[in-house]
Amino acid sequence: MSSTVQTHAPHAHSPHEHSGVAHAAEPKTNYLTANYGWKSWVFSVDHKRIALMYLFTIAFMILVGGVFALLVRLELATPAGDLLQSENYNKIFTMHGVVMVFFFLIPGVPAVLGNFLLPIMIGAKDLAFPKINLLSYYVFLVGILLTLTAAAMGGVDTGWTFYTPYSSTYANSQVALAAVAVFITGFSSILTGLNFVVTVHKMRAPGMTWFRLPLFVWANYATGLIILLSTPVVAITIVLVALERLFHIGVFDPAYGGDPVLFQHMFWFYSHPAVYIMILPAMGVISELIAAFSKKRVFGYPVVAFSSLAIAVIGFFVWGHHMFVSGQSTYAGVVFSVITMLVAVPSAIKVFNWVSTMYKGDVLLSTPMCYAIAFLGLFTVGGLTGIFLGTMGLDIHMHDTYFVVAHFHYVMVGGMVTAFWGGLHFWWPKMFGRMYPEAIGRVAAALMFIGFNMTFFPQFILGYMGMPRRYHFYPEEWQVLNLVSTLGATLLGISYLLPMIYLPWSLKFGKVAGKNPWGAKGLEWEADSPPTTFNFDKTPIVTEEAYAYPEGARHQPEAKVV
Amino acid sequence: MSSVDATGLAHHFEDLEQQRESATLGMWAFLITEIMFFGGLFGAYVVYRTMYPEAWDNGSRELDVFLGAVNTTVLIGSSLTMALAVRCAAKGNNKQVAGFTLLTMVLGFVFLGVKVIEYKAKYDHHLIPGPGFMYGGHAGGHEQIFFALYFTMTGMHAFHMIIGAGLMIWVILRALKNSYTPQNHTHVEMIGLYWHFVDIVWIFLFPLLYLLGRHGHAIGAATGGHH
Amino acid sequence: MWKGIPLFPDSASTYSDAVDYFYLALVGISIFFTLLIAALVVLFAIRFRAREGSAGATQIHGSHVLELFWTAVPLVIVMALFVWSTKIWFTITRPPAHAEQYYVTGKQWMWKIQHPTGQREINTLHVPVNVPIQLRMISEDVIHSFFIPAFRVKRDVLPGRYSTMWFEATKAGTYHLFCAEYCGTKHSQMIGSVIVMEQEDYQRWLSGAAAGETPQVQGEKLFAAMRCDTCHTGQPGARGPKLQGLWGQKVDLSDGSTVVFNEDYVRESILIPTAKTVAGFQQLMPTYAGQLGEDQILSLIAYLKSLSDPAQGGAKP
Amino acid sequence: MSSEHSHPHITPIKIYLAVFATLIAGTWLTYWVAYKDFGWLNTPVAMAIAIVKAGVVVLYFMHVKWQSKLTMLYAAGGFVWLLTLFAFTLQDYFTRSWLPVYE
Repeated sequence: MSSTVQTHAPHAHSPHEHSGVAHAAEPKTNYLTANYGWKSWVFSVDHKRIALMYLFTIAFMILVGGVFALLVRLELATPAGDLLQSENYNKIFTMHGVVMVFFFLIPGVPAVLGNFLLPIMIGAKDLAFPKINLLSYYVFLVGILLTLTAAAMGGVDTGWTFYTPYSSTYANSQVALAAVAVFITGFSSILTGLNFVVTVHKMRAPGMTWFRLPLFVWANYATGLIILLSTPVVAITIVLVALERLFHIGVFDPAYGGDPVLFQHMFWFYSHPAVYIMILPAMGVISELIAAFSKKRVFGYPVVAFSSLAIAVIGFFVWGHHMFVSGQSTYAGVVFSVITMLVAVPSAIKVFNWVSTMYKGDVLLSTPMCYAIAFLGLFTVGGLTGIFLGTMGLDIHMHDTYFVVAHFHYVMVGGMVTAFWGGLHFWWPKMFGRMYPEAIGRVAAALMFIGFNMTFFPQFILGYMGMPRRYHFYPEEWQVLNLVSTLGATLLGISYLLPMIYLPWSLKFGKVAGKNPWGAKGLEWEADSPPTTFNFDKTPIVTEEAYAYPEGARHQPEAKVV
Repeated sequence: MSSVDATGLAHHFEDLEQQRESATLGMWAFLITEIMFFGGLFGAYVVYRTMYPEAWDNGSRELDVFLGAVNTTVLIGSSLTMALAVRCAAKGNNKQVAGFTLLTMVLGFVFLGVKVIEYKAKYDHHLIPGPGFMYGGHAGGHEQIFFALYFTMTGMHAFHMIIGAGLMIWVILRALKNSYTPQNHTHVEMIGLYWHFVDIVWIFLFPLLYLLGRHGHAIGAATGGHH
Repeated sequence: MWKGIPLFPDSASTYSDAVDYFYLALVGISIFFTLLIAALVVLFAIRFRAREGSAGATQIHGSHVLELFWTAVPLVIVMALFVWSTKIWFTITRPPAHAEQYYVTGKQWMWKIQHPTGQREINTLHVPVNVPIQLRMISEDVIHSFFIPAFRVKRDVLPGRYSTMWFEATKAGTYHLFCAEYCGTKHSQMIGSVIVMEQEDYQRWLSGAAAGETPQVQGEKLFAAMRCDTCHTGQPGARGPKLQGLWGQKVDLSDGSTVVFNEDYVRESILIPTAKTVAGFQQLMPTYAGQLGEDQILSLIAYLKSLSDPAQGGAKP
Repeated sequence: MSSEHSHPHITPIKIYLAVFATLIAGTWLTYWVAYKDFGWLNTPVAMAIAIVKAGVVVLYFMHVKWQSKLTMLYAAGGFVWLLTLFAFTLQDYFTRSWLPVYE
């Protein structure tokens, strides 16, 4: 952006500086080689190193949560409870939910891609509070360790929603420990959100106005606001549950007039916006991918930017749609339902704008773009089925069935996880300076799309027939669809394992990537690959809007190879 | 990494001004989360008070309103000394920073001491929620929810004060080393903001817990419904 | 291959078809938009693919007209859907007058059901076809949810508070009954059947099942057994308020507020009598918490209700 | 990005003392009015006094009066958002007897 337009991908060993003058090849240290030894990592306050620590930690948690998911699907291959006992099945789906929600879906895009890219994209040397960033990682780690301890000490069987009075009074498992773990993890999330918000406000490079920000930054900013405003409420709610369990100092026990529905209000005040904490950064990734691989400015940039804020704001006032049949008043239900309908609109706007961005572009179907296109399809289905559940008359039937399970997996896995993989492939050369293998990347993306639909589409049908979620046993007539789902889950698991193998492989054997292998716009593509510790040799001065691709921009021939 | 130069400017900021503004904004962002954190408790308070107004009036009359008012005064005093500590830091007067911060801490501990006396009285009157809870000779009334909230709210508040006091030790140590200058005293400012926020929480807790439900009773009457 | 594999649930209540029509309309809308998006994506990905000799990207910044268009169209659609579905909600949640009153108690992990005629069942609910039936439900422990997919209805069953739902079956048959709110270890075994019978079959079943006493009669006996009648004599000057003719009326309380004399108020007064005292009376009533189960409280409620029902010999409100 | 204030604000000590006096007066005022019977107005009066006290602390002790507009926005935003939490939760509790599902 601050440089002249780069019309070809620079060669790896002759990086072009901002002026376009080529320097002689000399080994330049980057953030990976700046210093060595384990201390230089575990005490690092470099946002990029912290991002990598998050990446490896989260990758581990994906595997943990994935094993739980696999066990759930294996058990459900038959209607009888022949693989696991009910109490273990309940603990496994709970752990699947807790691990995936708190340790992958929520931190996935912001803490890995956001941490790495947000300062670079706005031309800063680091986030505003590097030490707090490191602190947030260790808080996250403590949360994980406590969760795994809870699992090892017998597990939790409340479902990730911790509904009272089951969690506060009746459950006979490690609820208190898990509650503390979730509480602590929430702090990690708060610290990251706080850091992002302040960074976007205060650390932008000269010339980087709000309307020159990449949409990924907008999305992470909106996410930061949601985190600040919602996470503390679930923190105190969880504290109340833990106090009730440990010391009988409780406010939810119906035995003396406590209202379990109040727990649901306080829980969903966080946990519905949390859905947007998961999906908004993913939407930011998709904006970047589609622009880069269509060689075009995102269609209706300001509209897409503001729709992120609109989703963040409106998304706060819809939580009651989780409670239509829970005993909330009809009046409240009507209000929450109508606002839920409204929040569908900005999401729809985003999808239409993304599709329009491809129009008359120079569309290259590389692996990240394949993921982006898969996202468009899966998120559209996920979003539309959200309307089913937001309408009161239909939700009476669908609430707590597999329709809900399918819907949120379409949004979360089809949306957030797909975008996470797409973004990881897209910025992989930036993070490590190596290209991933393109052909197998596309195969993995295609396999993911097929496996995903096979896993979760049958669950819509099961849901409408009335199969309740969190069921260990189910009526026999539903076995075929469940079996299809289990088979699909196997494919899906393989498709997720593939990048976990070939991406590490590429660190050593991948083609060396230059500064800008995609010929993409954005400050991150003007930094070295991998970037230096302070990202830029001197603070860039921004003179252009985001995605300032020239008329007739085209992909380079070498990008099209494979 | 995270190098800080002689003026206190960290490597990733352009100038002290940017650093200061970032810290202030960051602190306010943090205070937003604190507002929402206590807000959840206040929300529960409002819901149950509308559901069980009588139990709420009964519960509030069990609290010692005089001690509550004294404690409010003490905490406001500590807010003043904290504000003065920040003011001295802005002038670079490190000795006075240490003095006022110490005074703030002492007042904070006075508050916590009074709180302990109050908690002890509740314990003696079987007003700790749980199996032993008794109000007016009965177990299991809605008053139990009032006291659960009372202990959670005041307990969380006290917990925040203890954290604040811990941070103040650090400020005092740094002030004794003459670390604060008019250009660089962000720590004191931030801890000041935090302490004032804790004060604000109490400004709401005092009337909500101690005062509402007393109208129609004689001033200073410590116990109403307890038999 | 798909023969024998169900893909759509039975539709067996007066409102289940309305839900299905709405559902199918939404499915139609969803298919339309999904195909539209998919078609455009595929079309653009092929038509504008990066290739040798392509013209490259044409920079288009946006279009206010288009943005307005695809803001307005979804907005209109979702608002229409909102109105339609909310109407269905009111159909499903508003019971008709004089629906038959059944009582349901949920506990880990079973459903206990009592018929208005006194029969008790566990995990099975026999109902006559074409008769509106209202369930009054409460849980003894955690939150459960009474879910009959074939009727397209469910409602959470809460501890400490009554909830209610109604349905009118239209087709004889046996249908699934599920607990839909996760309630612990055997959540997935808290299931049963709803057996819808023709009128005469239902009558035959009633006479065959151990009838027992109706809830009112049980409540009346409990009322005497727990010595409620020593204070609630119904006479002027009694220590407790007169309960005849009170059901559904507003009651003045000692603190100046009012409360509706309904299920929740009666239950609270039995368990926590100190919570709300009727104006003009002293708080003398002892608590019955721990002495009366939820089933018994439901019987007392049925009895108190009958005291205000002229058709059952009660006083007119 | 830089705001209008390049030097830390030093508040005159008189202002601090005035704020302190206001807060003390407010405390004992709210104590005193708590025993007067204003009917339903008791709660609003107590809250009004508390809001004034909190406002004084935020503006003067916490220096928001002299901060950038952005900081003011954040300070106000937290409280406003809390009100939305209350409003949208209470709309359930206050309307449970409306549109009753009972006959």
